[in-house]
Amino acid sequence: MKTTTIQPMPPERLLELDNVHVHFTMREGLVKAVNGVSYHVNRGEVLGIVGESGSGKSVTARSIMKLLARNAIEAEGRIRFRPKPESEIDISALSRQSREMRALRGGSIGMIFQEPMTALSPVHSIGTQIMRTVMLHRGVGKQAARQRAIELLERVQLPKPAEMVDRYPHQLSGGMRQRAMIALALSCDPSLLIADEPTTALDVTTEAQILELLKSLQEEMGMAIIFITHNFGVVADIADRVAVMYLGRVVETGSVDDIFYRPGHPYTRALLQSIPKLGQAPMRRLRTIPGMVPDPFNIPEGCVFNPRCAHAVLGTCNVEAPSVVSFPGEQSVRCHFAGQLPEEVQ
Amino acid sequence: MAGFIFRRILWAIPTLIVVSFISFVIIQLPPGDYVTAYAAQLRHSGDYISLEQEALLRAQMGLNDPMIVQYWRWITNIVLYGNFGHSLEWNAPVSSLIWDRLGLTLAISTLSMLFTWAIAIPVGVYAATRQYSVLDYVFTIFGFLGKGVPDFLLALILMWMAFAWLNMDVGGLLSPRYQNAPWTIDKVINLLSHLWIPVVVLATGGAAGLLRVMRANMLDELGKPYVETAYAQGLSERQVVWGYPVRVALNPFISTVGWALPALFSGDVITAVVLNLPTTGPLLLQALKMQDMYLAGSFILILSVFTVIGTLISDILLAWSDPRIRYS
Amino acid sequence: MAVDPIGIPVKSSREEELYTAKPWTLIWWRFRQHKLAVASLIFLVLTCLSALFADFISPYTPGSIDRLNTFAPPRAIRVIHDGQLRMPFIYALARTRDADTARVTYEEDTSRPIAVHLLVRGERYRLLGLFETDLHLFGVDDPRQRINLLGTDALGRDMFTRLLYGGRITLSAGLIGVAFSFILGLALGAISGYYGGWLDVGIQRLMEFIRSVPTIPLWMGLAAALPIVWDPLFVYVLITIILSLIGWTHLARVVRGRFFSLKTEDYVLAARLSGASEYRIVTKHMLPAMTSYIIAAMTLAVPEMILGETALSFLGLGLRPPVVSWGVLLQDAQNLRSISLAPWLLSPGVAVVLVVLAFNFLGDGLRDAADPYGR
Amino acid sequence: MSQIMNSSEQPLAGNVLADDALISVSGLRKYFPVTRGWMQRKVGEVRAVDDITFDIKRGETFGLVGESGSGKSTVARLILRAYSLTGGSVHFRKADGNVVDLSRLGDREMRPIRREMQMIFQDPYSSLNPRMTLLELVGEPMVIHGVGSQGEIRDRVAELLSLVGLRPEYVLRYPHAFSGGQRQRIGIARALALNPSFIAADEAVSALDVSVAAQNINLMQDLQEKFGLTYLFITHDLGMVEHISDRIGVMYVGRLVEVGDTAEIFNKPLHPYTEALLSAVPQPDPRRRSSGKRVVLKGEIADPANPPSGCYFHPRCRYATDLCRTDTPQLRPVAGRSVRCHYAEELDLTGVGA
Repeated sequence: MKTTTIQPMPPERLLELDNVHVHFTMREGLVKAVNGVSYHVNRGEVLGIVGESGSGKSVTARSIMKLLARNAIEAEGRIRFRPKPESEIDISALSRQSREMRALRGGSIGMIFQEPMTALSPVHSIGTQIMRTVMLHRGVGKQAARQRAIELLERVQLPKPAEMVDRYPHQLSGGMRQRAMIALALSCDPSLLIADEPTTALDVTTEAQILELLKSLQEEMGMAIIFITHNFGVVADIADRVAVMYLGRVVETGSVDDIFYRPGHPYTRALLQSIPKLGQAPMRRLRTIPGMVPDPFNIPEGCVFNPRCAHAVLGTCNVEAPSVVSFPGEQSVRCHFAGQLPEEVQ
Repeated sequence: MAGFIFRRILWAIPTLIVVSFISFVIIQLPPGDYVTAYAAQLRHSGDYISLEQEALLRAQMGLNDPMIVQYWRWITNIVLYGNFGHSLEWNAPVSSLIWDRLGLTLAISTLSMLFTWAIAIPVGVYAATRQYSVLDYVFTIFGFLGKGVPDFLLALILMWMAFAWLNMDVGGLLSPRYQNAPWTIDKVINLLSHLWIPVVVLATGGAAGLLRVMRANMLDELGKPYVETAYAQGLSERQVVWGYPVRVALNPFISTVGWALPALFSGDVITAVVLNLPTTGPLLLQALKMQDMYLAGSFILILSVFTVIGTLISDILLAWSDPRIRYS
Repeated sequence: MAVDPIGIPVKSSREEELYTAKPWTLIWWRFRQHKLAVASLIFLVLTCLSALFADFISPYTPGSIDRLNTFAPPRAIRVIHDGQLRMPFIYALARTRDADTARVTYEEDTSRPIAVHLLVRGERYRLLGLFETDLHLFGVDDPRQRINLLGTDALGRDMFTRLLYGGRITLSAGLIGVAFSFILGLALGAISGYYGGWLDVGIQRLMEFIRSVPTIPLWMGLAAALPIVWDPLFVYVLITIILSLIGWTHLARVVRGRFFSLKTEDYVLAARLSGASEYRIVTKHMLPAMTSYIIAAMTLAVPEMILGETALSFLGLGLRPPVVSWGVLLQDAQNLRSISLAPWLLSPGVAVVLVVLAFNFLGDGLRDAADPYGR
Repeated sequence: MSQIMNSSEQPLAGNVLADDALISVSGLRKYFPVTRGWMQRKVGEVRAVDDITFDIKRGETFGLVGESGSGKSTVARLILRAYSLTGGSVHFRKADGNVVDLSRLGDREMRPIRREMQMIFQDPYSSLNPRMTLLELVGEPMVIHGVGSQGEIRDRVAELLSLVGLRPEYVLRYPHAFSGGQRQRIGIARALALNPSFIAADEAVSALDVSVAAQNINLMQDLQEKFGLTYLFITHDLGMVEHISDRIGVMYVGRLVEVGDTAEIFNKPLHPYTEALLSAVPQPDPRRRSSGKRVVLKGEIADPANPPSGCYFHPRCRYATDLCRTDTPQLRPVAGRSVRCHYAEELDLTGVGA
């Protein structure tokens, strides 16, 4: 998969990650959190990224924003972004605090975080926080920025936006805070929105509200979304395409139907079967994946999933790292036996 | 907000009462009373009053009344007439002795506090944003030293160094020849050349402590998600740091302004003794040593009242800067 | 019954050691990594030992006056004489009077080395108050010469000796003061944190009040109320109590905070739901989780007490001569003249700074190590 | 106050505890006072749990679902008497067959009963004392109740550990040696130490990753089968509760809105809130992506300190009428279930049936 010559991005491409590696230097040693992740996002599509904790999905997203912690090393890889058809930007070549990068953040790329409780400044009103962004990227005056803030709050369906603009985060409920957060992320009409577990901390009815809101906003404004979550239900609900991550690698990508109805990787299959689905015929036991996610200091040799894989073949899977096998219709699987596994009844 | 301020002022009243009561208790603590001390003073100068006269005096001054009655008389005199009692040592009303000294104390304390803040805040922010850098270590050492060196020792050393190397006599606030001279530019320069040592001494001690608080607060805040949100909006590092976490990190800081004030007063007492400044410190010390208790008690009362007011101000400032408190 | 295999690979013995290490072992391992804190601990232990055995270590007694040896400068112990290595010695001191200014000056006579011996006989004292002896750790044999490692004061008393004796008083005042405030702080903090409600609010108010009183003036007021005629030892105890009256609030805050956070821990609820008695919950679950924090907080409170004692005594309101404490010793260094004449009079100040810093470093190290289970 | 006590003090059945029931909760209430200022003046109260009535049958798993702030955890803690009750009763059938009302017991009388009822906590980190070895942790209930010698406790702890799939050699390790899922198993072992009949599991798998949660759910089901345990399973995960529970209760703002057989409720809910809750759950099935079909609730969950008038759900309910705004519906039997809705019979609501 390593590309030595840089191929031009197809016209519909908005963002392309190629073989991204992120490592962290810790007291205990080097943690290889992201190990050769490649995925892309087309204009106006929703890419869902699923994985358990420690799969590196958030770290990858932060490397797009160049918002990694100070002890992070962006070891390898290329991230290309094309906000407008004519301007292609090589994000991986920009420095963290460069002017170009800052123009992208909040301007062309918006980001929503998991904890709406703590992701907004407690001592500034919602309006102030939005206005700062608008004034920074749009270069407009205070009055115009305030007008824009009210308009945005209305767009995310907060009641009484003209009053909300002067409220402080602690005066709002969790769902309202997340709406304010979305308004902040969308304040400059970004072409890409990165949503990092935006509904995990919310109740299920609030989660439904936020998902519906994001869907309608996406339809209306046409931005692409990278939606990170550990919940397969949420992915099925919102994503056009899905990337499944495990231990800092993308093990499978494909359209949402491919992933849910024709999963190619044993990990995807096993995960899908371990979640109880509503209204399903009752079964006595849940299918499980044996063992637990290895800690980042003891990553297995060969295929990283092999110690927990039901189909692992000794001598192959625990020795050699698998390469990506592509299938028609954009599905690709990182497994030695992709396409050869026995069909399973869902 | 007005309601909050009102409630907070209401709060300060019981504290003031307790403070004033403790000051009075201190006045009463030494064995003997005003008359005993007065008689002793007379004897010292060769005069003599009989035991009967003493008893008569006691009855006249109401010294046989219960303590609470005496306290009531003392405090109403202060509140209603500004009468703090009589200083035996100086043979003058206390109120004639204290006000100009208090003014100087306040001036030095305020100046030192501004100085403290001017050092502690930027340095604390810098140390936190550049954690483990060389300068961070330098500031950390400075912080520890400032905490470890007692104020009076620092004053002594500075005074000695100024004397030994700069050949300056920096004790007092004015050189003798300006003591009674009218205010001129020269006199002001002379004053400033004396003022820097107490200010530096007081500010160093205070800044060392606050700098560490500020650094710790900032480190806490810098790790919070809203800082990441701010970066994700495209703000530059300076805009993020000074616009968001500093605002929040200042809150615990502001809430301790009130405590910085008593610390400064305390420091001032000792520093002033060493540097022989005409502030409250040496007078208070002398009054305590001579058991001139009305004078001493009044000082303690007034300093404590200032402290309570300082705490009050810092609470109001905190409410003003932090909406979470304002609206709860 | 089929249980899902959890599949833990057999770990190395090093890891097993970590996993079965007792809480205090973990705290010690973490503490050990703070080199400065460990160095401070060693320094403090040595300081305390030398204060405890001050009478044996010091060559003289703190009150022994030598009129012919006033303001003598510090003497270095040397090992090289005439370019040759020999047993430790000092040079004899020649006293001369400047003809013009009539000031006494001292000069080392480099032709007269005087050997320094270990375990020499000198003034009598009671070691640890137990048995009488006249053995001192080191000294010189020449009756006309003295060994003054840190010089002498205006009465010719040996500063080194006085510094050690002063350390005894100052350090113990700090420790006893902390012990008093520990008792107050632990009791009130525990009541406040454990019962909450009215009691908590009341105690909180009291703490706020005490914090809002300027300490030094209050200390001064209380200390000045102690009559001069009282027994110095009694005054000493009262001064430590006065210091601790103000110092306990910090400890109480720490204890209260810990109690509050522990009360809401699920494991405390779990114990309660298992039927554990209040006594068991407090002794088995809450106190062990607090001890390390309390020790750290107490360590950080010691320097406050030491600084308080020093300041009060320095001002003449605390301990008074003939009691020797570092604050009392510093009284001699109050004016510029004596400092510029004999800078070594500031040596108790240096001792204060070193000890205070060491306690701060130690306390910081302990505080960092106090919670080995921080997530 | 007395008026509150009376409203549904009587259990639904005529006798105190139905023959097949282990626990019967009736009219359970917990109001937390809201105080202000240093006088601790009471300015209001939060009705965290308000008039809860349900039975748990022997050997079944009763699921309690609801969103945050619905009071479901408080119910479990009230049954286990971690808090004192504001009102209501909790009848419990002891191992010797006698029925006691836990709400009338003092702390001392409660202690022997604690052997028979245990709890598993949500947070696998804070629920284990980090300063105790597994031996001390798992053996603590035995030490407290004076069951067994040191050697017996040691053997029993080893047995319990292997029962939950941990190596018995680990008895001398401290909890920090284990991952979240393993810690949760230690908590399960501790709960089992004294052979209880009833275990309340408060969000026991919510903090775990999907694959680990599935392992622990299977373990809990195996243990239930083996020891005939009765579970109160509290969660906000509707998929999980459907999988594990025989019957469920749905809570909204401190009140039960619907109680009944799991399959029936999921197939055809009778309360509009249950319907909305079920339809809000995102399905791992893109074809059932519910564009437009989904019931998206308006507004926010009501504040239990300041609840709306009448039916608490009426401001968000699409079927609400004036009656709902003024009259508080009672929990009443409808079609073999209990429902708290004026229109339970009339409404035709959609479930998640395949």
